Amino acid sequence: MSPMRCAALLAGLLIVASAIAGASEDLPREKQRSSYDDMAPATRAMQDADTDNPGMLWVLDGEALWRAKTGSAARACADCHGDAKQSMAGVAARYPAFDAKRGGPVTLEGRINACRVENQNAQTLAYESRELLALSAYLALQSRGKPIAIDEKKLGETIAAGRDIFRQRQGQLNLSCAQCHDQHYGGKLAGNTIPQGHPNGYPLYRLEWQTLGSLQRRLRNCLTGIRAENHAYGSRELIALETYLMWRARGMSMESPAVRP
Amino acid sequence: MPSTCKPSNLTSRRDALRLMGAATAGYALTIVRVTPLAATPADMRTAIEKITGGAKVSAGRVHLEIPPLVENGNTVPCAVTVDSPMTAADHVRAIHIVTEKNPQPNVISCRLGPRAGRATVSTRMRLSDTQTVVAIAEMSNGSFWSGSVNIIITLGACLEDLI
Amino acid sequence: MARALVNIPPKAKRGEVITIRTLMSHQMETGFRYSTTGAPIPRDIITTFIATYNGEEIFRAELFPAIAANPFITFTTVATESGTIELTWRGDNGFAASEQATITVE
Amino acid sequence: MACAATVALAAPVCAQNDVKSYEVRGDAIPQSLTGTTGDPTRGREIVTNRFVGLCMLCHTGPFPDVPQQGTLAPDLKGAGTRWSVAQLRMRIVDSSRVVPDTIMPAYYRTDHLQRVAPQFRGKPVLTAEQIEDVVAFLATLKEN
Repeated sequence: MSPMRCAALLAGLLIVASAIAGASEDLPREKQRSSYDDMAPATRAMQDADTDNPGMLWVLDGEALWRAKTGSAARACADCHGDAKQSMAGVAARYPAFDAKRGGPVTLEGRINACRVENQNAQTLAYESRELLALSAYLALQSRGKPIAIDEKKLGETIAAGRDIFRQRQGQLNLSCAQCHDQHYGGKLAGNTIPQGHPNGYPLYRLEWQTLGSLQRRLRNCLTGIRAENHAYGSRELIALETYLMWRARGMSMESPAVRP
Repeated sequence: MPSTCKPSNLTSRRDALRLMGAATAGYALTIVRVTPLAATPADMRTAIEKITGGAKVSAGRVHLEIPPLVENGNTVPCAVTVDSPMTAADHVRAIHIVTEKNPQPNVISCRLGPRAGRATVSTRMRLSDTQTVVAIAEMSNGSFWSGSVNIIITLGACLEDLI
Repeated sequence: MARALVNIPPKAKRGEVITIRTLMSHQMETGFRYSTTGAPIPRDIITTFIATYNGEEIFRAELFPAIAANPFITFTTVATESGTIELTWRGDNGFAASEQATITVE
Repeated sequence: MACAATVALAAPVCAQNDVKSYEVRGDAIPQSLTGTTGDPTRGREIVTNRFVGLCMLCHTGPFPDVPQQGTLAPDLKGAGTRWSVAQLRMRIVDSSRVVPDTIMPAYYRTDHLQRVAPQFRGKPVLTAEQIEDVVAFLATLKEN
C-alpha cells in the first residue's frame, strides 16, 4: 500500500477514533459564563427591568393559573402549595429532579403535568402551550438569583447519557453540541456570538421567537440547525440533554424569565 | 493511487452510535423561511409624502436612537427624541417612524402635544433587513423635520422548524 | 388572556414629566407570512393605542405590522393633577384591552 | 498492516446516493467531480449565501457585501494562493481527511454521519456541480 493511501486511511481512522472517544473534559466551573454577559446592553436592559421584560407577561398569566381551580378535582396549585413565593423558592433551580416514583428524571414541565394529572384530575399541558410556559415561568421566577443545583448522586446516569448526546457529532453538518458550546464559545457564527449554552434562564423570551420558549424548543432549534433528526418534546434524549446542561451550569444563578437574542 | 470505492459497511456501528435510538414518531420537519415582499426606497418616499402631504422635510431636530448592536431584527429597540420646548406655542404634534425595506414602510405614528412635556417616545420594531430607518416629526407650526439611521441587522444563523 | 404590564408612577410632583411604560401581550401577526401549506396567514395586529388622563387624550399611536410582538410603547406626560390614567389598545378581530392606574399629584 | 485492516472502515469515498466516486491523491482531489471546470460567478453566490454554501457562517472572507461573517474558521482571503485547485476540492469535499477533528462539515459525503434529518439523508451539502463552482471561485481569491 502506498504511503499516500495509508495516510488517507489513517485520516479516516482518526475520524472514527475521535467520534468514539469525543473525550474532552466538561466545561470547568470557573469558566462558566452566562449568555447574559455576552448580550448587548439594550438586550440586558430588557431582561433587567421587570416592566420591560416581555417574559413577565407569562409570569402574570402563571400567577393567575397558580391560583385558578382546575380539573375535575377543582383544585388550584395554591390549594396544596400555598404561596409560591415561599413554597416554590429555589425549586426550579433543582430541576430536572429525580422522581422516586418513576425512578428517573422529571423536568419542571413534567412535574407540572404530573401534578395536574395526579392531583387536579386535569389534562396535561402541551410543551410550548401558553399555559405550560406561563406556569413554568412563574415557578422559575421563584428561583431567580438562586444557584442551579442538580442531584448528581441520583441523576448520575441521566447526566452521563446527556453528556454523550452533547458530544455526539450528528446531522448532515456533522457537528456536536460540544464543538460549538464547549470549544468555540465566544466565537461568531455569522453575526451571533456562540454562547456556552447554559440553560440558566428558561423559560426565556427569545427576540428571534418573539415569544417565551422552553429549553427543549431551543435544543430542537439547534438540532434543526445542524440538519439532524430531531427528538420529540419530552423524549428521553431531550430530558437527558436538559439534565446534563443544568448539571453543567451548576452553581450559576437562575435568570428566568431571561431575554436572549 | 486512487482510493477504492467499496460500499461502506457501517450500518451496525452507526446504529450503535444512535444513542438510545429511535427516530421520533410523527416527527415532521418544516422549515419556514419567511421572505416577505420588500418595499423599496420609493415606497418609503411615498409613505413620507402621505405623512407630510408633500411638504418639505428638513433634516435635523429629530434623534433616532437604535442601539449600535442590533442582536435580532425581530425585536429592535428604538427611541425618538425631538428637540422642542413642548409648549402650547411650540411643540411636536406627531412622530412617525418609517423604513426602507420592510414589507410595508410604516412602523408607528404617534400623536402628542404640549401635555407630553418632552417629545420622546420609544418602542420595539421589526426590521427585515439591513436598512435605513427614518423618523419624522411634525411641529405645531406645520414644519416637518427628520432624522435617520442605517441599521445593520444580525440574522439568525439557523432556521428553526415551525412549531 | 390579554395581559399588560404597565408602569405609571403612583406619585408625582405637579408639573413633573413622568414616563409611562407599557407592554401588551399580542403576537402582532404581520399578514406577510405564509403557513406551512403555503396559505397566507391573515394579519392580526394591534392598530391603535390611546392614553387618556382624567378622560382627556394625552397620547395616541397608530401601529403597523412592523411593531414587534408584545408591543412595547413608552411616552411621557406632565403630571397635572391627581386622577386616573387609562390606556386602551385596539386591534384586528375586535381586539380590545385597557388598563387603568391612579396617580397622586402633590 | 494496520492500514489493510481498516479498509472497510476508512473507505468513505463511495458512490452513495447523490455522491459520485472521486480519486484522492495526498491532500488533493486532482480531477473535477463533474469533468468540467466550475463557474466562479456561481461559486461566489454559493459561498456568500448563508443558506446554501453556509461558508460565511464560520469563515471570514474578502466580501464587503456580506455583513457579519463568522470568526470560527480561517479567512478565505488568499485561499487561491494557499491551495491548489485540487487541494481546495479536497478541503470542500471532505476536510476531515486533512484535519481529522475539523468542525468543517464534509460537503460531499453522505456516510459516516449520524442522525441526519430525513430530508437531508443520503444527500451531500452541495452537489458536485456546486462544489466545482465553489472551487473555481475560491481559486480566484489570490490576494493575501
